[in-house]
Amino acid sequence: MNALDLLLLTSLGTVLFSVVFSASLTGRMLLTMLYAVQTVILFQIDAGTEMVSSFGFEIFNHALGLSFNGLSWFFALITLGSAFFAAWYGLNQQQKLLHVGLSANVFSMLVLLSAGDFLSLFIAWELVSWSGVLLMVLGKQESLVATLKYITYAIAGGMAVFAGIILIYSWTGSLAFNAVTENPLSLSQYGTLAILLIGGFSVKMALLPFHLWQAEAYALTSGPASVFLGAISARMGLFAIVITMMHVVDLKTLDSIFLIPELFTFRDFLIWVAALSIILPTYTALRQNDARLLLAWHGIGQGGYMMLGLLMYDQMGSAGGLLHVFNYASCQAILFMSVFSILHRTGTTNLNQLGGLVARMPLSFLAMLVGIIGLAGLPPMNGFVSKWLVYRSLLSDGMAIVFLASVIGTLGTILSVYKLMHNSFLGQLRVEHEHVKEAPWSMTVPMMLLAIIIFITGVMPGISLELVANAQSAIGLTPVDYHLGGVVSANSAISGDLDMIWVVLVLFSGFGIAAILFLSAGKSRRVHQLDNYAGGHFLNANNQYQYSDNFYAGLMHIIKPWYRYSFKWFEGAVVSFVNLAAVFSRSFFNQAHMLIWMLVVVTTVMAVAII
Amino acid sequence: MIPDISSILFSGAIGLLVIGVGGLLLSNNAYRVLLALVIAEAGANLMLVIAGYRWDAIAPILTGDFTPQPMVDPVPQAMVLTAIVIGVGVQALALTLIIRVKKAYGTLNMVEIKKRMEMDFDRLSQEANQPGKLEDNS
Amino acid sequence: MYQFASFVFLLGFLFLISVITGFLPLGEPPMLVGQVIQNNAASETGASNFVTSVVLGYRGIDTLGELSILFAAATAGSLVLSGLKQKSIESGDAGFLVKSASELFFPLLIVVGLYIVLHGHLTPGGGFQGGVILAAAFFLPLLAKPSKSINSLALGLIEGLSGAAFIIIGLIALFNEGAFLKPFFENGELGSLISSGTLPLLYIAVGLKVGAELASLLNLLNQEEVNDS
Amino acid sequence: MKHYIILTVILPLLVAFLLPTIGRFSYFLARALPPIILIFSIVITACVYNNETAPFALHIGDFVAPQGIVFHVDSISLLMALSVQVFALFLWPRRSFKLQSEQIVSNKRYSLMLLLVASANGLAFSGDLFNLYVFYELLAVATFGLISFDTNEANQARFAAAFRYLVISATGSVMALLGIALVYFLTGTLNFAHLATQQANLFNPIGLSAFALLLVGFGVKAELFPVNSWVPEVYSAASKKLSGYLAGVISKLAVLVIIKALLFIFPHSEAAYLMLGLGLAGLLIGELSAMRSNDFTRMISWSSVAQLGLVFIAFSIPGQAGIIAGLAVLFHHMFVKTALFLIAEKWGGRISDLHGQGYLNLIMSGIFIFVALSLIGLPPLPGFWSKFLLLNGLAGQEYYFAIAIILITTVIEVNYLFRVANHLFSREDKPVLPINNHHWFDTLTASLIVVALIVAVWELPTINDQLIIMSDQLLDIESYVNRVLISTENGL
Amino acid sequence: MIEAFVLILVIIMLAAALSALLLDNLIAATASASAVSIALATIFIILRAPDVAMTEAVVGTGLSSLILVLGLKRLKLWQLDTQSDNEEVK
Repeated sequence: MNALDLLLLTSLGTVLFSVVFSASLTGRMLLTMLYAVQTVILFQIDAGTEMVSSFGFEIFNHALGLSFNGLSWFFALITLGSAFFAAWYGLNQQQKLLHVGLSANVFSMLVLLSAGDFLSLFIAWELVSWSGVLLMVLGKQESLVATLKYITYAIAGGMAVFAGIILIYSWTGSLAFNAVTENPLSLSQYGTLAILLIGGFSVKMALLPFHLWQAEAYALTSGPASVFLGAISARMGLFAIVITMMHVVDLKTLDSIFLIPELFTFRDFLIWVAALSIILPTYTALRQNDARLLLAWHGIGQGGYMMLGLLMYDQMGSAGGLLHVFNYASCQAILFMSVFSILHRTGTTNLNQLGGLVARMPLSFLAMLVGIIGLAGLPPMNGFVSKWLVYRSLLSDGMAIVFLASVIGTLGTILSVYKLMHNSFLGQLRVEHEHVKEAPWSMTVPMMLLAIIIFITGVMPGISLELVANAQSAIGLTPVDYHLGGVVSANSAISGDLDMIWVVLVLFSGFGIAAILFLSAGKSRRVHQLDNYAGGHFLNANNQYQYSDNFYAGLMHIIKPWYRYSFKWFEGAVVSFVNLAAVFSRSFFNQAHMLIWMLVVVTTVMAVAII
Repeated sequence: MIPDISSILFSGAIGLLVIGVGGLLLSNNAYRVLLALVIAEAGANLMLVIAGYRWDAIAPILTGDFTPQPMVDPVPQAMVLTAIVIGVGVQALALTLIIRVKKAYGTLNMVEIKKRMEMDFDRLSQEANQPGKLEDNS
Repeated sequence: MYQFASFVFLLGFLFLISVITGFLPLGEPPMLVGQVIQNNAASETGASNFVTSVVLGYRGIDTLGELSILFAAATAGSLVLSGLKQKSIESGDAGFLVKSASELFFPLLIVVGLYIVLHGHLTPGGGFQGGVILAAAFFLPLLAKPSKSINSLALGLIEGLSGAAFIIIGLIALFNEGAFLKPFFENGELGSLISSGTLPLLYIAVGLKVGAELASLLNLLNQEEVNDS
Repeated sequence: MKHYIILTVILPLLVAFLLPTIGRFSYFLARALPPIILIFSIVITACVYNNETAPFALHIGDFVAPQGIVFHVDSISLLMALSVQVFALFLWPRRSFKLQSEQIVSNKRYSLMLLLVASANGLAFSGDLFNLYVFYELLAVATFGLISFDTNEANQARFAAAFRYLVISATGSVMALLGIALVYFLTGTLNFAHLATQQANLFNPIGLSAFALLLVGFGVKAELFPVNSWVPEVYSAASKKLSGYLAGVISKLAVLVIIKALLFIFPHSEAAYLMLGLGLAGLLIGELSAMRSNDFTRMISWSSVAQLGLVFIAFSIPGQAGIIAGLAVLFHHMFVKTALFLIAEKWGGRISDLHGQGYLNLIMSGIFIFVALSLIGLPPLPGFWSKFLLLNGLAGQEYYFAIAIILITTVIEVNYLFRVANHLFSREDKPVLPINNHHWFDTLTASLIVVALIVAVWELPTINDQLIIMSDQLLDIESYVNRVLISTENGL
Repeated sequence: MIEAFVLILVIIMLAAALSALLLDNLIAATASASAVSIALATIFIILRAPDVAMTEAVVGTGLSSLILVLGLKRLKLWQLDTQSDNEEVK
């Protein structure tokens, strides 16, 4: 019984515990503590070495094993952390399915992370897909619709993965992770596997064009579930893609598969998919008027950065990609928490019907401020570090256009998170929200803790970079050269070290100067929002002096949503095609005379037999 | 000129089969479908008997002094015996079903029957999940 | 369109199956099984009609299945028609000719039927053919006097008991001789009426069963619906 | 002991014959007798299954094969017979109340049900082509009768459905009879073991045509693609428990007949390709039709068409892999489809009418979701392993096209099954009125099926061993021939 | 000689079969169907199958026709004037 066994058993025990006890508040508190316990157990596992679980099964002559390495450890930490904060955040949620679903998700993800061969990878993959459903159905009717869409997409991806694994088995005769590396295949076989496996896994990751399901499925459910799903769920796809690149088709192979001869390789294709996944969903997010959907669309966009970083597959790029998983998870979690505490208190997340809540919910505002700075990738929060690493890697690889694309994406992020904060917390407080109170402590405390984490890992990225370095060495890369404050550039051709402590110091000295200027200016008087006038008119409650309706209307005029419709059109075309086929097949059963088919089969077979 | 006997017999069996199957395919009247079925079955039976026929042989019954002589194969005959009786049973059952269909829908037209049946299904489907239906029809 | 397709495939079927039968040898059957039966049947079953020995001996379970099918058809038929309110057809008495013919033919048909059943193992004919004639004998009075109904209790009893008799004869063989439907009496002298072991007994059961079954089927169809409206 | 296995065929027949007469004297006896007989048969079958490790041949009437009829008893046929009887016991029609006169009617129903069981057992054991035909016809006739019984007089569609089914089934029988005639022309025998020794005579266009005729003929009950248009009609019209029995168990016996024909009459790739093509077509057309269905019963009927297509695809894979995969898919579907039809017993109507019912009847909706998950193939439920075996077999033969179609249709399957779940747990603001609850016994049966599926997950290695044993026995034609023809060497 | 006899029988049989399907009058069609059985029974005799011939004669010609006729009566189609198949389509 080693620590990994203990971790999995505790996780399974948590599932059982949640099934029985999640109805009471005490039970939910204990549940939260159980995630902390799991984290503690996780720390007993040495991230630097591979640990094999003593659990194993033999089914149909395939031995299934579980093992843990640095990469799994890294993802497991994020999973458990997200679950811990989500459970805390959901202490006052009565829905039993939420807590059961959360623990089931954590368990299945841990199994996925410790998968030791392709079969157990697929089994865990399907379990993760289906346990995600438990967390997605917690909202109103619309969440059920979104879940149906999700599960259709997810199973489509899962089946592609299934096909890939079956092909691996039939080509190599083994399901172990080293099956392909030990029996090299032909280039077309590699190409097939890459399409099936990476394509299948990227559905979960919501890379273009498989992204249409994600925003609704993640956003429209209950708060803690959104926090957890948004933070980590989609990243399981990233983990599986890393596994694929490690064990099936490495980037060198991908780079030798030409889609356009001598010009455009499979890897280039994936890079462009990642870049487009950054830009297009981000600008779709800009158009959203529901805070939850806005955040969820960002989740899709941010996945692109991680994918991009990994596709660089160098020291810096992959470190950036992996680090962004951690950073993004913390930012997305805190943003969802903030938005859902607004929903909890006001009953809406429609950005056109909110505003001015900063005075009523200051802690939630603070949390959102920290979150959007991190999400937009600005110092001093942690999102900056990972994006910097990815940019740096892109530049040093000479991919200027992709770099430009990702910068455009960041621009969209900044615009849209500003819209989010402006429309909800800043501006005019609505009359109906006059008596709104701050969210309860069970919501604010995890928000504050997360804010601290975001800030600390932003100032001292070395803490999280250590985990990333372990993960990197587990997948066979040279780990990034880090110190507490940042990274040291490996090759000195392009100089570019990063030390966040210095950056933050500079930044805060700037803030200090601004504060001195602000304080030295004249005193202002606090007034009620209606005790005010504009253009010579006194304002009353009916007057809108905050342009939260149609925010960015001018910008929207420029970026027409053609790209979004093109994907919707594609999806609709597939659906209509299937429906058309269904109508045809139904007509088979609608005929009054049905015996002719018997004759057709018999006659055809006879004809073929005689000829 | 008369063709040889095997082609005559085969054409008889095949003719019955094809006429029967053709009737099954093309008849619109349920009763005529039944007649076509009878004819097709007769064709298959004839085929089976032909399978056991043997030149210059006697019927498979020992007569006279019980000396062994070449006989036609008794096995297909026994099977055809069975098949004929089976056929008549199915035919009687089909007739009772036709009677009920006629009673229910007032028509023997296959297209019409199908149409009415689908309408019935739609109605049943709408009624099935309505609350308060207390009939136990398991 | 549908009719055109039907014609095309019918013609194709006609042509192809003609081609196939062109390959088949008529009149020279392989006789793999048949020859063995011809050689052994007389000694194994004692019936001089080899078709009977096949029907009741070698393929006895086929016959049981066949009886079950008839039974199932009659049962299912009565189940199908059970929902209807119905009564015997009352179209007045049939004419003198039919009436006297029925009176004349009733005993004759019974005798002929029983004869055919009893000689099934010796001459062509047997339980099925005789059974049908028995059914006709019982049905004939109905045609003559439509108001009279067949005693369905008696029919059911005959039907059930004769079927059971067939199986019980088989079961006796199973428990005594270790094989279901194994003939277990002495074979007797070839060609005589009391010979070939249990086969005549089985044929009597078959005949009664078929007769009762068909009579009830005919009775079933010879009803008329009562119109409520 | 082993001679008594024939009692599983004979005793139901005997009781079926006597039941209408018994019912006139004692209604209670008539109600009690059939289940007792079924339990007795189950005991016999289970004893034989336990005691006889090696397969054996039973010569009926002690007539040596191939002249006499042979019952060949091996693990697969015993397991099939066992499932026939056990499922019949659990899906036994309940008493229909109300009128005194209906007692006679329900006796007839029991009697037909017993005939159905007897014929299904016969199909499982028989080793003779024409004998199979007879049992198949008995099965068909009993089925027609059972379909056309319903206490709900408003359901007039059942007669039309039964008649249309009868026409297609009888035409199939004619085709099968023609096939039997062709086989007899070529070989002069109908015993499977004897046919296996004559395969050289059958490996020609005529043999293939005969196989196609048999396939189409016996395929009617097996819901094979072009002859399955009766499926949605009949399952909608008949009582749902009966539909579950037909779709879950009886269709499998027809599949078994076809497998026997494939192995003993025409074991060549042409036949396998034919089955593969028809299976794929059935799979596609079934799943696509189910996707568009608004009615729960029709949906699962079409899903059953699709699943049977999957079974045919599996058996079309040559060699042991195909047999193992086919058996796995077959037995899995037997359990799953029965449970689905038990759910349809009360929820069989429009799917949109089911909104919110899941909250009222958590047990049944839970069972539905579990069973649907297994049907889709969520690992580690049994459905996944059967699909895994199937896809592995297909990949081994490089039938990549088939793999693609199976996986795509799985996605469609997920979509329509979980559309139902969405309606069950709908959160629309419509009043949710309780529909009649399922009978406690149906709920128990469905729960037992769920338990069986869960146990199957734990017992996967055992099941795997059993599947290997069964496939070995099915494929070991040489010793089959030896067993059946053992005492006929001198006779030939 | 026997060929000519069989040929005539087969022609009669097929003609009867066709007329069973093509005659508008269902009574005539039923009669044609039993004519098929009679011809078939004769052919069975020629094929040395007396048992089958007897069965076909008794069952096919007699019983089956009787059942069909009773069915026709029951269906209220027992009328001698011509009735088209499609008459009932509205």
